Amino acid sequence: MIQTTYREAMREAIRTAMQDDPGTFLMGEDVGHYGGCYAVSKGLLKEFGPQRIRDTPLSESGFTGAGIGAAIGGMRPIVEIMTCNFSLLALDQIMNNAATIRHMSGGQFTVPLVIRMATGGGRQLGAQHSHSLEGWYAHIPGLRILAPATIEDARGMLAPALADPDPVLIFENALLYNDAGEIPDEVSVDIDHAAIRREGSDISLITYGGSLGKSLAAAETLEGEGISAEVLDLRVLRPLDDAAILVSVAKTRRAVIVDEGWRSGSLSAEIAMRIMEGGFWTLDAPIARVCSAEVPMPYARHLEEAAMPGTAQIVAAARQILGR
Amino acid sequence: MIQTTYREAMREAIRTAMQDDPGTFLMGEDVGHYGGCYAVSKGLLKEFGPQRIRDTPLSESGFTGAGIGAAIGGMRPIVEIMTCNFSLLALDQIMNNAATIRHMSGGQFTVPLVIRMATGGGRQLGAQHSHSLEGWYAHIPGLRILAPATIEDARGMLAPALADPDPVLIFENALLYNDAGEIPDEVSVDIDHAAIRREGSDISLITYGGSLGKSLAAAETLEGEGISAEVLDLRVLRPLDDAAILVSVAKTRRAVIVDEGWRSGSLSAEIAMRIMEGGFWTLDAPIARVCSAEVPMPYARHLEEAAMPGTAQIVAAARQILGR
Amino acid sequence: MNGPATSKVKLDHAHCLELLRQMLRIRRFEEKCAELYTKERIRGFLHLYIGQEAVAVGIMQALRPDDAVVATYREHGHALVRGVPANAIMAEMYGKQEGCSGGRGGSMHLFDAATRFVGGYAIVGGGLPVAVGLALADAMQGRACVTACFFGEGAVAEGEFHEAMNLAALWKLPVLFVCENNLYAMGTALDLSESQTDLRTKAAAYNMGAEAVDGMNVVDVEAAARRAVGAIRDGKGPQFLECQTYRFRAHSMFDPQLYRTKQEVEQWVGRGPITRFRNWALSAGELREADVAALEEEIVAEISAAVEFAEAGTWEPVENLLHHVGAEKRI
Amino acid sequence: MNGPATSKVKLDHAHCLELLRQMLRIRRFEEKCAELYTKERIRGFLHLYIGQEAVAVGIMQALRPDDAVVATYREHGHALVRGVPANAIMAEMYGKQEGCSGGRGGSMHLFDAATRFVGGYAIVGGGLPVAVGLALADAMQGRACVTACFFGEGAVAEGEFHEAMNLAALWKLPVLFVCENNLYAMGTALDLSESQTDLRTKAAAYNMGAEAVDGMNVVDVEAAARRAVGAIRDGKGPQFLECQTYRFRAHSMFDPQLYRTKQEVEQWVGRGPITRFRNWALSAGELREADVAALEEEIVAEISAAVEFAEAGTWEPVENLLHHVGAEKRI
Ligand SMILES: Cc1ncc(C[n+]2csc(CCOP(=O)(O)OP(=O)(O)O)c2C)c(N)n1
Ligand SMILES: Cc1ncc(C[n+]2csc(CCOP(=O)(O)OP(=O)(O)O)c2C)c(N)n1
Ligand SMILES: [Mg+2]
Ligand SMILES: [Mg+2]
Repeated sequence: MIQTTYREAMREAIRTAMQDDPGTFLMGEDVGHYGGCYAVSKGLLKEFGPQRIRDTPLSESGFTGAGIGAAIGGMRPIVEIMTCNFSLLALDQIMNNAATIRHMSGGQFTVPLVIRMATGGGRQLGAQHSHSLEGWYAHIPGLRILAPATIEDARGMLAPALADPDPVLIFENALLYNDAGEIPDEVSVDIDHAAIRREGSDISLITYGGSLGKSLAAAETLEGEGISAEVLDLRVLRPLDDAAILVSVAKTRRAVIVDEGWRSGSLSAEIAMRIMEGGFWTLDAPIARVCSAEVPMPYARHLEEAAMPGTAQIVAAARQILGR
Repeated sequence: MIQTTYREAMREAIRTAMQDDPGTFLMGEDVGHYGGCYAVSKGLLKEFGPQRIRDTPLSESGFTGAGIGAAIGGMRPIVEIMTCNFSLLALDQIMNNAATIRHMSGGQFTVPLVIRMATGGGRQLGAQHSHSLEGWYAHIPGLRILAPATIEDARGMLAPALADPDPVLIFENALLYNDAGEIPDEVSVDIDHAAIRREGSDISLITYGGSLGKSLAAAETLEGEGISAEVLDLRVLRPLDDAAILVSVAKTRRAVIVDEGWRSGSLSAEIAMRIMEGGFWTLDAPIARVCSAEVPMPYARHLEEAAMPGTAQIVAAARQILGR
Repeated sequence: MNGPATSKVKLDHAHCLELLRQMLRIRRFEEKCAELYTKERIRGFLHLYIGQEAVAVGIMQALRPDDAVVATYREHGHALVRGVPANAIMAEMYGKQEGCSGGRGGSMHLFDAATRFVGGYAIVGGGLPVAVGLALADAMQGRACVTACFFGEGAVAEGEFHEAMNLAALWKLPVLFVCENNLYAMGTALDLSESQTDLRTKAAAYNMGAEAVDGMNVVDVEAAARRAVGAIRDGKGPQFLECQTYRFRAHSMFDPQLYRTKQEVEQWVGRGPITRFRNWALSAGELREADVAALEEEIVAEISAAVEFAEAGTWEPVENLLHHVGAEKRI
Repeated sequence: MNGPATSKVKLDHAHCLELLRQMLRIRRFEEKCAELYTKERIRGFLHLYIGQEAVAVGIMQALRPDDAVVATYREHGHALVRGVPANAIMAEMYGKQEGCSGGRGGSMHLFDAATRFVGGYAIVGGGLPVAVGLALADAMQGRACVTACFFGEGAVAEGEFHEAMNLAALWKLPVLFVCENNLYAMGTALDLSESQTDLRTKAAAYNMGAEAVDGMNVVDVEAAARRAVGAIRDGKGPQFLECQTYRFRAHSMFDPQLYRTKQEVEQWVGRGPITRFRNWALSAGELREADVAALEEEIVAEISAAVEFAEAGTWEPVENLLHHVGAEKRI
């Protein structure tokens, strides 16, 4: 086992990917001389040089598009967009090019591109720096959306993402970077399946990314009240692992979906609909969800906390469903 | 009554708005000399001059942001983005500025901006010109999202949108522009409520925009089979008119949601979840949905038709729910 | 057709024949497309290149087979000259699976791996960053290739133009930016979209070599392209080439052309690149009437064959709808 | 501190005192902010302006009360000089409802309607199009106002810079684009982000008047600002002003500053705008030591009052969470 952090695990993943494939390179704002805005790429410039650790100008659309072209041209680029808030500037390249070129070309050109970005709120960064958009991105055909919520996934998801012949977006919740823990020496994970992070029989807590920890904490509390909650970490937001979701709900017959996205039109709705489509008759109660309030993120700490999913809300939602 | 078309109704709405308020102006690509890419603004340059009918360079982010600033500065701009496909280039301005400035400023500055854009597929324009993103935009707090599906709404929605102190996005399905019909001399509609376009008792067909016509056609067919389908036109995608949705479903106890967006994460899921949250026990059957296939739009006509919601699919979904 | 510009262009019989052949192929091909559009064999948007042929033809003379090409929705001509078979292009416009994009792309999205024709892009400015990336991939893999990126003058106002130009120049990437200045972006005249209409000043802001050339003169375009591509291959970094040209037809088949006069169009048609070059070549004795007649025949044959091919083409089975969204194993 | 640049600036005692006062207010205010950040009274990101004070102070001298200001996330100084009360700014950094944005915005989003301070924007380049729009509104409503738009040199690479510059110049709008070139965008040096590092060439590409000025010299900045604002008010269209300056502190409180040497920082600190101007004013006899001492006292008092105000401020009731998303009637 290795003692590490989410941040180091991601750095290690990038390093080994760079070592394993000379066609892999990292490109983004401040990934080099600054060491990465979240210090993920710290030290890599020294190790791999400026050709493969490329600081870019502030041009999200430009360097994301360049990543698309480089991928078509035979490279395996990792594009880092500092945060999903800035990815809006690159959305044309992501939705209109990365997600469509294979299709528009009838399969002649593919885009084996990985785009990493930080996501999420909770650090008092206000309305322009606190979006949680991974669930929203999961609407776009042609993309694979990953949300590593554990150190092991931070370490393991990049390799299969780079091996994927199509564009993969990895959303790293910024609150997780400091998470510390042990992971196996050899990490090998897939980017197809959800994972049960805690077994349970009374209710399923379905979540991903930054909300996994809160959901596990809620399950802990519920256990104290004699409620056995299963926690399902979606891991892959597109394509969704329907089977895993339906199997869990078929067992527990109840579900709370925890999603940091703004409530309306968040991924939580899609998950609930999939359950309705695939397991309506197995439900003993309507599905509940705990999401972010529909407000641009306020700066004041108490308001930000109130705006985001909290363990107490998850516990309350579970209790209510179970009529406790 | 007036005989007109969806296109002329929208033009009339712009014209009267310009006449009623000297602070209103239209800005966008080719709204002037070209006459509007869909001829909506044809003739307006001559009538109002280049100060108020402003041709812009190809700079979606630039002129959308300029619209935001002009709105803050006391004007009532109508920004036309040719199609929602290009609005991705302006998404930073829309989500990070238009939707947040009131909030970030603690209510000191408001953005009474209207953004109009064409949306939808069905004209063999391929993967970069056929998006239907209005349901996706409905995820963003701080915006009001309108989907005029009738000539009357095309004529009537702009005035209340301009009167709204906050940003309003109007999505005009391009297939509707040629719709012809009669509307009252004086049109007055709200931008808060959904509308029942056809009464029914056995099942609710919940839809909006470009899918309303298909849903009405499906209801027609169903009637021939002795199935009474109610057709609810959402009209306002954000905020959703929950009451109208729940009342209709409480009556029919069954629903099919018809949504031109890509299935996963489309607004259809949010509507279904709202029904589950507010009317789970009134449901006699799981809610079904007819959406666009999860594929960038193919050019070939037969594939495009197969990719989009069709009347036959709606009828089939309704039959299945009713066990016919 | 002389002066320094032509110096690097060997205007012998064979080459003159080739230049005329390529321009005529585009012209006749698109005239046929317009006809087929009214017959609804071709659908969607159709953006004709008629009038601008000298640009694609002149530029392509400077490219090698392993170079890459990125174009716009107005790209039939570029694809043809680049070597994408007329059959495959026409079939694509029909939406048949024998098309160069399998019928998935259509007129605005022609792609062909064999000739490194990396696409028609329909988002104005959207192809530029992709072109920069292709050049980056070539540079990082030590391939001495150039990526030619075509776009209209309207794209110059887009942020993506700015970001792509700066990146290419900053990283000295082998990109040839070809701005086809046909004076209008749909109905918006250049002086209504640019505060500075001398487009070379844009390149200067990125420290990029730039030249403006008469885009109605195929020889001047070829000469300028050879200079620019030469500079790129010599490691002088990306180059910007403004080709001053004109679109004879409407922007698309829906355009009533309220924004320009018939006279203006006629004036430009008078300076048409094909007439002009043909007359020069004839008077210069490089070509004979018989050569031109033979060319026309050959091209008519090629195009009717293309139409036959497209007509005979097949529809992709509707069960394949979800193909090409991701790699098979992933679907 | 002489030469033509100073010609338009009346450097009498009162004005020298004012320039020094404003620069010192920023310096002391932010030193306090840094301290409060380590005490976790201020949270989130904190971007200090220390070292760049001469820019905001010099520029603001040329503005009138009815002009508008658009700034970035590094805007405490701009807000202070513009006249937003220190109390309201400090309370905002605390997240109290007495803050200038009601506690909703925080350090990166200071807003104040009373002084037409239309915001701190935290998306690099995102404020520029908004500034263009404010100027458009003024122009269309016949108000002879100028909108001063501040941004860093890093923003120059963004597409939004390009689109906003072109629009403003194309429509001859009253915008003063103030580029605070402090040589780094976070850790990215200018020559790693721009292929052409003479930023005035950018303005030339839009046919916009431009000047570069020593941003460490408050008098030069004021003089340049007066020239530029004068030109704008004379209907000469938008102007671009590059102020060459330096950020003495880290980019934000999380920055280990691996990208620059201590020596480089020290050299610039030596040329600090405050020391430099104070020494000059003293030697020129415009100010006396006593004046400076009095200023320091006055400012210490203002700032401790601001801290007290912020400490005494109240938290907005959590029930208000959904306020300010839309007009009340709509929620
Ligand atoms: C980002 C974007 N905005 C708007 C459009 C609609 N549109 C298609 S072509 C065009 C004009 C482009 O003009 P130019 O770049 O000069 O190329 P040309 O058509 O003259 O060849 C416009 C506005 C688009 N396709 N993409
Ligand atoms: C679009 C966007 N990309 C990235 C960031 C992250 N970021 C914040 S400040 C900054 C550097 C900006 O540098 P500059 O424009 O020179 O302003 P300075 O910080 O030097 O004052 C970056 C990259 C951002 N806020 N917005
Ligand atoms: Mg053009
Ligand atoms: Mg800087």
